[in-house]
Amino acid sequence: MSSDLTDLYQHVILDHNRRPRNRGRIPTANRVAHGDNPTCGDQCSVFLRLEGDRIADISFDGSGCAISQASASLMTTQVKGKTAAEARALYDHFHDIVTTGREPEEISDVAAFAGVHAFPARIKCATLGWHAFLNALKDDPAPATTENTPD
Amino acid sequence: MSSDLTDLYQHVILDHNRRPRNRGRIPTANRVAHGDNPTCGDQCSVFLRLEGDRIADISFDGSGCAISQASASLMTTQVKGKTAAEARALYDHFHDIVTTGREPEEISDVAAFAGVHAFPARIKCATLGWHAFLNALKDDPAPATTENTPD
Amino acid sequence: MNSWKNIRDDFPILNQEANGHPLVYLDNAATTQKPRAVIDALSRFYERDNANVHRGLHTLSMRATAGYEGARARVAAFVNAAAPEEIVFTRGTTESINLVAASWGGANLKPGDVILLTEMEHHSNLVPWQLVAKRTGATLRFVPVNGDEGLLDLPSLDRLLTPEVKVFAFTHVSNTLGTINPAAALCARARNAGVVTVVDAAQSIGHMPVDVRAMDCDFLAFSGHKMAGVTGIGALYGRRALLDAMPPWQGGGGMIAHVDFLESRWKPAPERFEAGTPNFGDAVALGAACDYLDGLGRAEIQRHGAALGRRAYEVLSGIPGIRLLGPRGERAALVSFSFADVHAHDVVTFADQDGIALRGGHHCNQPLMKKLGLTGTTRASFFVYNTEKEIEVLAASLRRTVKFFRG
Amino acid sequence: MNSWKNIRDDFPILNQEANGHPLVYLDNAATTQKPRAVIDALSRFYERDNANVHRGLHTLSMRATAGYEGARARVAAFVNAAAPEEIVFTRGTTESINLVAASWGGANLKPGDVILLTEMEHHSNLVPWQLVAKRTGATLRFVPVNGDEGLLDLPSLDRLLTPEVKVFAFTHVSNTLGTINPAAALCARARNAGVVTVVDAAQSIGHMPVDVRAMDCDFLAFSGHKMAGVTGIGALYGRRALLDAMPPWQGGGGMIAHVDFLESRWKPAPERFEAGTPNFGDAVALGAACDYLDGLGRAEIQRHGAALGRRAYEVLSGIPGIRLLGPRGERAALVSFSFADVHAHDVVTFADQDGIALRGGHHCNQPLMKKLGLTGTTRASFFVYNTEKEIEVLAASLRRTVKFFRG
Ligand SMILES: Cc1ncc(COP(=O)(O)O)c(C=O)c1O
Ligand SMILES: Cc1ncc(COP(=O)(O)O)c(C=O)c1O
Repeated sequence: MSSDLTDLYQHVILDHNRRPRNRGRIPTANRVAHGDNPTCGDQCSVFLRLEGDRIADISFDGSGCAISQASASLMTTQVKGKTAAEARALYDHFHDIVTTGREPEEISDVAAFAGVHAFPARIKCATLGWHAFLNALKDDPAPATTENTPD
Repeated sequence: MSSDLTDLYQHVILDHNRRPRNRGRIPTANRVAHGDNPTCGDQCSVFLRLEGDRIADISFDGSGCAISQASASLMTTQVKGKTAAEARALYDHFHDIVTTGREPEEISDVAAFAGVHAFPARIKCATLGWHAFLNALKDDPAPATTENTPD
Repeated sequence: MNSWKNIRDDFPILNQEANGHPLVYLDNAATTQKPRAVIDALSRFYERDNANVHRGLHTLSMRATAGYEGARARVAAFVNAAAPEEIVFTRGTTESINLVAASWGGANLKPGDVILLTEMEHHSNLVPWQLVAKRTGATLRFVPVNGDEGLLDLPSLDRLLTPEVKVFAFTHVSNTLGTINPAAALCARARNAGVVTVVDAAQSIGHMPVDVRAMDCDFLAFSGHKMAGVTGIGALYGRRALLDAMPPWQGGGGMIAHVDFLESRWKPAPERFEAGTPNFGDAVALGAACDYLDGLGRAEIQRHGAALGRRAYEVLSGIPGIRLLGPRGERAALVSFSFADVHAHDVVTFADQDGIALRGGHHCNQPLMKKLGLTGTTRASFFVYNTEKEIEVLAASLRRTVKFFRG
Repeated sequence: MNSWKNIRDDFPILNQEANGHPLVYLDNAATTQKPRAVIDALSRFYERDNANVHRGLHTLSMRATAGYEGARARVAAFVNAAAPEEIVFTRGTTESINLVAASWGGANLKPGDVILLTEMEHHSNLVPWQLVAKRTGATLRFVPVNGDEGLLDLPSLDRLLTPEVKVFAFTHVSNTLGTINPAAALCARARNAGVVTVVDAAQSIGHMPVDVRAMDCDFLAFSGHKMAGVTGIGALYGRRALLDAMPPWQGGGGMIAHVDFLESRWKPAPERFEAGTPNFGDAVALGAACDYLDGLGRAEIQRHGAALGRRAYEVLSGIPGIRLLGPRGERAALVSFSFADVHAHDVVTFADQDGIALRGGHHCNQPLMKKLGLTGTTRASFFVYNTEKEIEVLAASLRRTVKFFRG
């Protein structure tokens, strides 16, 4: 296996892919959004319980490659309990990592996604769950799509 | 001037082009047909007075290159007074000359058109008037066109 | 006869590495590579003969016109059409089918009519019919596929061919399943029912003899880029009587007999359907592609592809947990498969790291995928230059990949 | 900066004889010749990078996708579009206009609406509007041309731009008259009247800076083969908001977001309008053509062409009995003329014997010809490699021809 590849499919990604966290539909959700990547066929739905400005609970469901599923899974663990503004900052951080390949200074699971940078065609996979989440936050009924988004 | 070219625009063609014979609409015509070459824009109308099986009178009108106009003019002089069958035989003869370049054994004005053979794109010009004439003989109301005809 | 012996040398692109491994190009159903002879025909045209065709009386224009119309005659001969006028040049299969659906369909379909398709159609032989159905009020009906084996349910065909059916459009070879449909038999049954036939030959044209008169279809659509030709050119074969009765689709220069400010008259086919400057450069290269394939021999190409398809099915069936699609026996030069626990895109990325070019996804076959309970498959597809050795390389790579994911 | 000095060496085709004379290629308005850089970019693509684009995750496919999307960005920059997504690749000008007429027109025109054109439109910017008018019940109206001088009757425009007018489609440069229309001013007046604008840039794109934002048009159509690119590729620029609101035109792979057996959803522009395998090979070559022209400098190209156009008008006006069309002053890089006593096709055949490539006929402008009382004209049209010397060769040949016919 090439080192690029093992970078990409690091332990963290494989782990989230095999044992996704927060998978399935939470019954208490008051926000739902759906994302798809028509070119790949990847799909991701995000279920959100927003209490005031706080993400009280979150789950996802969908199908797609290891990267898209692991990223959605990790996303749910990251934003749960955060305020909307904090969650958006986490997205910016994540976006920066996958598009530049810069590893963050503090050690974190998100760092695993720095490897995506070497596979530009896969960046859309890594951001799919995040896009669905951001749409749910905005309460935007249009399905999020990774077509023609800057990433 | 190249010799191919002077072959093509022999005296006979130039002469018919400058002083077309039987040009204009004969008032006694009982058959009319129109021909066009959509690719070139050449047009030719043939006016025929058919008496029984004989071409009692004929004229043409139209616009186009020297070859198409001279050929139509010469055609009228050739078929006037002939029976339909004789006129068809003259067409076959003419067609053979322009497509093969074989000059006929007897000396005749038609021989001038043997030069057309060297300019395949112009064969349609040379046969336009003939096609209109054949359609008039058949009393075919559809305009003759040199598109997708074998010559 | 070209030589099969050093055939890989005919294709300059194959002589390279991908990610440090010799390139193993197994994405031929998406597009084939081009032999030197085709690439050179294209360059030569632009270096010597280029000028706009038709309406042109100067030397270069006459040469370009002869090249373009010569290519039309060459393509007509390649599919054994009765006349060059039965070949309309298009951008490819998709445009050819859109042309038939919009022009023939727009003029001949009405509410209550039925368009018969199959469940294995590529989006390019489905969406154009959805669009014309919406426009005309016709409805769609589908010949079922019998599950993973990927065969059409032929007994149901007689039941489906009711009097409301006006057109039957089906693929000759499935790009996802590798199924080879019995095109001549399907056309015969449709014809008996008075139904017009449209054959999508995208996946057969480069891989086996395709003879429109033996098949006795009404329309046949194909792409040059899937038969060793370049992108941007393909063709629609149409029976002359049908083509001549169809209204124009696109308007513009070259397709008109006469234009006035308010109305126009059209040329006969094929010009009627070729508005604007045609893609004569790529058409000339398509003629060269026909020559190249006939040089190898199309029966021989078919044998070679069928052998690789069968071999790949056998070898890959030994990989734990693999689900193989399409017929087990006679099959086209491709194999399509999935794993419950490894997504197709991850398979493709891993294979690419070993220099192997595969395609993963729905292969423009979403409704079929849904029916089979799949979100996508991985596909390896072969052409004249592929070898049994490459199938071994593929199998080894796939084994490593599933092992990695299963830990 | 490419070198203007040895510019003819950039074009391999120019280095040949026609009928025993050095080739003098003056049929550039029909199609331009291709520089070595463009021909090589095309070969190189097929020798190194070819694979189907999009949906492909292997190395070659990613490279091909980068090449194709890079070409889109390059073309967007060439016309100063706001974003690459505003560029839809088509076969050329004709297909671009058909796309707008069928998709935008089909969705937005209704009985009573008026499509405003001009009397100098090429059939490709006339017939598509006739077809959609017939389909929707809209009618056509024309801005008059003021006779042989070939200028649009601008004062009449305000009278013509009534509230029923929904779209104004006009050519930037006339291929028959050599007129350069004031595109920005025309767009501004149309915009004030709430009218959508479609600019046919077939004859301007390779000859002068074309800036869609400065022009402020809604759509702009052009062909690669008239700007040093190869045949088979061109583009439609469309304002993004308009493109995204338009229904698809052709259906098939690549343009869908989701497909079911009975219904589908579309991707946004530009993919929505690019059904099927795109012509990525020729698109990459079009990017190279943009580079080539920008290397020469488009302002410089314009100066060169305008000088040749003016010079040809002057020199040819000395030939007895010549009737010259189009403006006397500022004009495009072409000259169009007729003789009462020598037909255009005979002129072209005679010129060809001297190695000169001209075009004769109606130039896909039949209604204008009729209005001017002509059946056709002879046209000499120039590009970057033409010289004043070639104009002298042309004039001498024309003099011999008319003398021969007049005896
Ligand atoms: C003004 C004008 N519009 C449109 C076209 C059509 O271009 P194409 O044939 O490349 O589609 C042409 C070229 O002939 C033209 O000169
Ligand atoms: C069965 C089938 N039909 C149609 C198409 C569409 O061909 P193209 O994209 O060349 O128009 C393809 C190719 O992807 C195919 O495999």
